[in-house]
Amino acid sequence: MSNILEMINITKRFPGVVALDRVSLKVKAGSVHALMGENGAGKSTLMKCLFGIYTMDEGKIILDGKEVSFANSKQALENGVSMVHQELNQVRQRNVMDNIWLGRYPKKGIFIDEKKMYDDTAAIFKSLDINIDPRRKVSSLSVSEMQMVEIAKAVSYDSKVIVMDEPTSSLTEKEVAHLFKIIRTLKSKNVAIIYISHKMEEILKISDEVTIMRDGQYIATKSAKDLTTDEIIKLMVGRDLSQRFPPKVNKPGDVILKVKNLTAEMQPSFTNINFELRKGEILGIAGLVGSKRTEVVEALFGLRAIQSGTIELHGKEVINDSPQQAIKNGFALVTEERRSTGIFPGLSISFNSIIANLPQYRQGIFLSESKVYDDTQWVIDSMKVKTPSQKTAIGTLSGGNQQKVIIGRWLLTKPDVLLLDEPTRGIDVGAKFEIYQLINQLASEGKGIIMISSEMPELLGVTDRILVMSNGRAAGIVETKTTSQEEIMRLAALY
Amino acid sequence: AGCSSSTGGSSESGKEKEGLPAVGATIYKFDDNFMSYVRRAMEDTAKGKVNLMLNDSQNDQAKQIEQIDTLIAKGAKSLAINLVDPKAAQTVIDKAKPKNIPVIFFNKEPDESVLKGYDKAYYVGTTSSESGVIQGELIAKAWEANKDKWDKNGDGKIQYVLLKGEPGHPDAEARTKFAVDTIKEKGIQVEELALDTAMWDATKATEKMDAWISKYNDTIEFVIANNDGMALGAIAALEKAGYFSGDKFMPVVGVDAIPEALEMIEKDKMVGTVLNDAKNQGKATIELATNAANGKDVLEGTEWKLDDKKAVRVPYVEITKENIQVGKDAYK
Amino acid sequence: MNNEAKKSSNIIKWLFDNVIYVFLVLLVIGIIIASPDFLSMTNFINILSQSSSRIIIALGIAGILILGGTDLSAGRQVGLAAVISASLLQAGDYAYKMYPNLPELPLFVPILIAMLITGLFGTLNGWIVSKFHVPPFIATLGMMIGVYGITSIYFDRPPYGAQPIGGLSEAFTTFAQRGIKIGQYEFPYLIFYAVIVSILIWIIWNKTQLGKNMYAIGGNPEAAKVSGVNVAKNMIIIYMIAGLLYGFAGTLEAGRVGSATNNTGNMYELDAIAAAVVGGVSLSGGIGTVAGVITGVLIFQIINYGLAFLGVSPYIQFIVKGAIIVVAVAFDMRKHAKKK
Amino acid sequence: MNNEAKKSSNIIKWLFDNVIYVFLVLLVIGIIIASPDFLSMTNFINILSQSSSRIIIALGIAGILILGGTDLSAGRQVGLAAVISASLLQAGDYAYKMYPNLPELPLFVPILIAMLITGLFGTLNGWIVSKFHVPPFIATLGMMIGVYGITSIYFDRPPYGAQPIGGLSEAFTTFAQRGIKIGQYEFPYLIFYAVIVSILIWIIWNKTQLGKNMYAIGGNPEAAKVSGVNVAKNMIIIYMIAGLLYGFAGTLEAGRVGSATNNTGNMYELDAIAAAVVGGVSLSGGIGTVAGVITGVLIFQIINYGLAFLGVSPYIQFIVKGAIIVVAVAFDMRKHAKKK
Ligand SMILES: Nc1ncnc2c1ncn2[C@@H]1O[C@H](COP(=O)(O)OP(=O)(O)OP(=O)(O)O)[C@@H](O)[C@H]1O
Ligand SMILES: Nc1ncnc2c1ncn2[C@@H]1O[C@H](COP(=O)(O)OP(=O)(O)OP(=O)(O)O)[C@@H](O)[C@H]1O
Ligand SMILES: OC[C@H]1O[C@@H](O)[C@H](O)[C@@H](O)[C@H]1O
Ligand SMILES: [Mg+2]
Ligand SMILES: [Mg+2]
Repeated sequence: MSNILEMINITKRFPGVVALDRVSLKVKAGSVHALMGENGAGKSTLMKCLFGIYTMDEGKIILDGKEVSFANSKQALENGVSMVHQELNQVRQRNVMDNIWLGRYPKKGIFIDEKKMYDDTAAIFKSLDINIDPRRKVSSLSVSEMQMVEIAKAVSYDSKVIVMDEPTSSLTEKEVAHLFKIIRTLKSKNVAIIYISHKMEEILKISDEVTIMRDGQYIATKSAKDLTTDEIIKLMVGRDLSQRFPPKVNKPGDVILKVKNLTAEMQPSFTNINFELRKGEILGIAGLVGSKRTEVVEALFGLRAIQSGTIELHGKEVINDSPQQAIKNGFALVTEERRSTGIFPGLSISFNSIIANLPQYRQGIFLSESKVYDDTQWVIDSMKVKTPSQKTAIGTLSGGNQQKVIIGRWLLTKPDVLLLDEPTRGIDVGAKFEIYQLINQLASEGKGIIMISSEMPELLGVTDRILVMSNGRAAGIVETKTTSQEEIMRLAALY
Repeated sequence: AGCSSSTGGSSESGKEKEGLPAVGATIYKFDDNFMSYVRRAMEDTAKGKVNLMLNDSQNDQAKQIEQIDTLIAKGAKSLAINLVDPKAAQTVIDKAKPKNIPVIFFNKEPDESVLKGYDKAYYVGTTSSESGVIQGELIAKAWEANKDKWDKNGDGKIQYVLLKGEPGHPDAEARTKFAVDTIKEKGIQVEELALDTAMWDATKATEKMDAWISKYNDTIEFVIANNDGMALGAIAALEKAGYFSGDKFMPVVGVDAIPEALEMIEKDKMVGTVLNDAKNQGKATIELATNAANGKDVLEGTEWKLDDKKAVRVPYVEITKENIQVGKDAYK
Repeated sequence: MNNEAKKSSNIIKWLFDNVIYVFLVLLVIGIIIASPDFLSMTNFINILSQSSSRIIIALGIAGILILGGTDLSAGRQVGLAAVISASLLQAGDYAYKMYPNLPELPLFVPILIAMLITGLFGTLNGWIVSKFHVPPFIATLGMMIGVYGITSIYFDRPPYGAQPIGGLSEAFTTFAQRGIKIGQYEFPYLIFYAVIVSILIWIIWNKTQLGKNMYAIGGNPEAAKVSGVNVAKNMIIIYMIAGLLYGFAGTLEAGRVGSATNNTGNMYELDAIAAAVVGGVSLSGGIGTVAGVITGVLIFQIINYGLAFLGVSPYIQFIVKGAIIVVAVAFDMRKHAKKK
Repeated sequence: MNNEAKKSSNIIKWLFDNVIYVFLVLLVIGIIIASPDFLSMTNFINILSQSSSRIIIALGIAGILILGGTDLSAGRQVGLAAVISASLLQAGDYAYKMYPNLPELPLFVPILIAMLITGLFGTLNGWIVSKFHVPPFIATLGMMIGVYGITSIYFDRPPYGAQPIGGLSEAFTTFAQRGIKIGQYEFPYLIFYAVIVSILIWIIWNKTQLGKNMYAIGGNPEAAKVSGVNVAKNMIIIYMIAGLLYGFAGTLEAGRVGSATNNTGNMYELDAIAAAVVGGVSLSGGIGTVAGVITGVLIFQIINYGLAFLGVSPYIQFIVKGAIIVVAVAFDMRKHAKKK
């Protein structure tokens, strides 16, 4: 098999950082090539250089035997390279098919051929087994549906090389399996896939070769057959990481939070949710996409109106009618959509770290600079955030590092009840381990933790109990130690 | 961008100007119809006599005060000031007096007491109210002569609509008040059907007039406009409604005597207007400022006279079809 | 939900989604109650014809807003076009012609010249915004100031100085002031021009690649870029179209009023942007419809006309107008609030 | 990279990040080359004192811009405050007093009253924007029109009707027109007021919770809400502070000019917004510094003053000013472009 794509000695500098330092990547036609590395290793940057989003400072790209250098994405697309972007890049105000054909609308004379757009979209969706109405507005899709649309779009270009930068970050297992089916079909058509993911389980399952990067540098390229997860991790992190999950040391105690008959106001949503959370307990929430897990934690945090039901904290009823109130009552929430509800992209790491905790820094009417500095440094150190300085704008960090800052932000508020909605989405294995450790540590300190996750191993590895949701209802609560993936899947499909 | 533009005489070389005394001038608003003529007259008069530094105050008194600071910093020997807001005269004097710089206010009249407070302050211009008075007289005369045709409901009263300039603008306020007062003084009864501001603007005037024609139809007997621009706008609306063709007619008056209005008067679409004598206002202003800049008595070698308010008065003139040539001559 | 309830909830949803049209109707009803003779064909025609050039300007600016931009230079461009076209369309026998020796040109020549010039300035706006990444507010503010300077220099010239350019040729005033007689009423040509422009713009926005790209760029410029849209090119074209529309509207303004000055069009952009926003165009880009823009303009014009018609005192008019605008949009915003 | 190269690349980076300050310096050098006598203490003091009330207004509006809002009503609020304070501060012996029987009030009373009133209108702006989700452009446009109506009604009253309000008391004009003599030069008090306001605002923006919340709301309102920021409350306070600043600036304007009309302050918002943006405030919110805003105002004022000082003809001034603004920002934008 010949190399369809060779990227040779690519260097890319940003003010204050060398994001890529002579990185090379060789991808064979009809293969799946995994690109691995910690958060901030430079994976997305490398792909953006390929795709004409960034101009590389040095290096050479050879596509199908010809040297290329795309000035913009249009050229990349026209030359057979397409990409699923790490951050969802859609025009939310427009409908699905407008998004799919953006930049290459089918025309009849000078007019757009809407019928062809519709038919072609429907055909693509059919061949990929996606069930979404092409005329739906993108803003009305769930995150996972958006991601499937992005994948379908990238596939529809009939490219020689398709880059998938964390395509499964918002997908559940079922959809991941579906994506793998799509990838295998593409492979059989001799399409090369560059696959970036932090989900270890996926890598060995789908890829043929693996290239590993660390700190903007090329480390190795190996055949997937010859690798184990542990080896990949070692290459990525530069040291051994014998376990994926830290040993559980927390001991659940008294009930801290009691949720009774909680029902959302705007239906359809969740109805009649009951559960208890203990001090020092990590409660997972499992369920399929659309099972309203997110809405439950949003309601607990005062972001969603409830129609009925009560929340008791330490045996006393609390009313969280706004996030502000919820924070006062000792709740914290790491939201699912980092970009829209998490980061302040133009503002500094420091600002992003301390914003939920401002009252703590007040000295009279002023804010204590030194406390702000110390706390920011705590976030950077304990979360191992990779950044040139406290003043760096968070928007320029890699996705995973942004997520770490957000988690740090909430830890600073020293909550009694910490709500985590897909907290490790897009985070590398090493950092995940650190986050699990922190979660464990918080639990040992007697906090109650609720964690929504679509990654089954994570739920099984970290939690004490798991609440399984199905279609807006609680299908059951299981003990993590004694349950199995099958039981959870069964409950998730109950209603 | 050099300094060449600081006087009207573009042919003049910079060198020649160096030797001339500097006169700092502000125009309250460069694109004001009337003031643009005054400005031209000033430029013409200044040629070869003084280095005239002209500023556009853009209808903002604060900006004008700043321009005066600049002019003083540049070493103006006298100031010719067309105030935006006549009550700001004291501030201007407070800036000029310590440096002993004479000030000739023109076109917008400061309070008498303010002028009295500084021996080197004078005024050249008209009295705002005068244009209103003359407009009122014009209306009264025309009405008396055409009552039988124009008094459509035969009640002897003038049913009028009035298009006002920018509220608070001294000219707008004075013209609105004195035009109507003068008609009444002449013993003619009036009834105001509608009064609205069209901000000196022809387009806005057209639209207000559209609504009024629709609402009052033929009960409107007179259209009074604070300036010719709005009068023209009203005429456009009237023409659209079928006036000025056949025997449908509407008397319209304005102020300013701009060429377009003279044309309308000749075509019998306007009854008359009031000429502001731009040429002489500009000329007198510069002649006084030049004398002042040279440290001479302001009237030396001129034909002008000061009244008891330290003012040189340049009268307004009524323009109708009969004396239309007077208006036209103003543009020669 | 049973059928009945569903039906009524659908109606409520429809009302919410179309609050602004409902508001328009309520506004008219309100004025009619205050003064029943408002309900006349003449008023109806007046309002439509007064709205015509505003609709054209608002559609130009709305395209830019949908792009995520803005255009403060719109009014001054209207003024430039008005002055240019008027100066080239003075009647042969008019005494105070700017170009005394210019023969009477065929109507379309000066209109085209004016449109060409503003089209050029529009293009320049788009070029500065897209190539130099100058925020549209600043780029078009600079243009607004600069174009005013240019218009003034053109306008304030010998022989007659800063005088309204009047004495327009018969052909020109007919073009902008006359209309088609249907029964006893004359429907001004202006209305038809606005209708034609609206249809053209509707087609561009909804049926062409340019239109789809415009929405995409406004909705998410990054997404448009990585999807291979030539963002700069499309932006420049939309700004250029806006310039052309201002040019056309400027000639209509001159013709409609019968004269033009360097002050013609001053601040029109503010009304146009406001009308577009009242009509549902989002200032953050990506959202807007032709019907909404037209509705917005009509609401503004009905307020203006209605208050003058009712004879509300000028100062009170300002207060009422300010309040109505805010209330209209506050109502409209409820449809979004509802969704939470 | 060796040390030398690194150093020079650091300097280049610094220049890029501070392009706008560099631009300010270049501008001044350019004017001095054109006319060396520009370099005088008098001109320096003039420019600073002319910038003073503008800085105060621009800081008010900049807070709102950082919030992600805008305020078109600023100028009219300045006018309202000017008219109110002037009417309450006429000299006892002045013949045309609005309140003939009003004794001469201590200076701070009318200033406070004016600030209170505009503070109220500011609060109203904030309330409409945050509670009814009316886009700030529309809410403040309504306010701009409405406040003008209110100012006009207050202004145009018996006994003297719509007359400019002059004859201000000595205390008032001293407050706004005089200064501190240092050597042969008089440094106007105005400059000190602007400095004090700048320091206060700097503290609010950088050292208080309110300031952080302001940046948060502008940076990402959704995230701010989730982070426990009371978005509505903080927005209202920022709008209120802006109102207070307009009020103060309005009284300064009246005192500085020595009179006030209902037209005072007209369109000041446009200059203020533009100055803020030139100084690096982002119209999409979340970004801006006090130093940047002050620099922006100074750039505008130096352009205005410099062009007049050079004797550039007024119409040409417009063109040059428009061009300079665009160029300044285009340069500034290169720092972002660099990052691609
Ligand atoms: N536009 C930018 N400006 C400045 N620095 C940037 C920019 N984009 C990326 N970087 C920096 O480049 C480095 C590599 O980032 P990149 O996004 O490529 O990492 P990644 O490997 O994709 O990480 P993740 O797995 O978290 O997505 C990081 O240090 C990041 O801060
Ligand atoms: N119709 C819709 N319109 C707008 N947003 C939606 C819609 N449906 C879902 N969302 C948003 O998508 C997110 C996930 O939706 P939902 O709560 O239904 O699923 P979930 O089980 O929480 O999924 P997950 O936990 O995987 O995010 C939520 O933030 C929700 O607000
Ligand atoms: O301020 C503008 C107005 O000034 C008046 O003096 C003039 O008569 C009007 O025509 C109008 O131009
Ligand atoms: Mg990445
Ligand atoms: Mg009568």
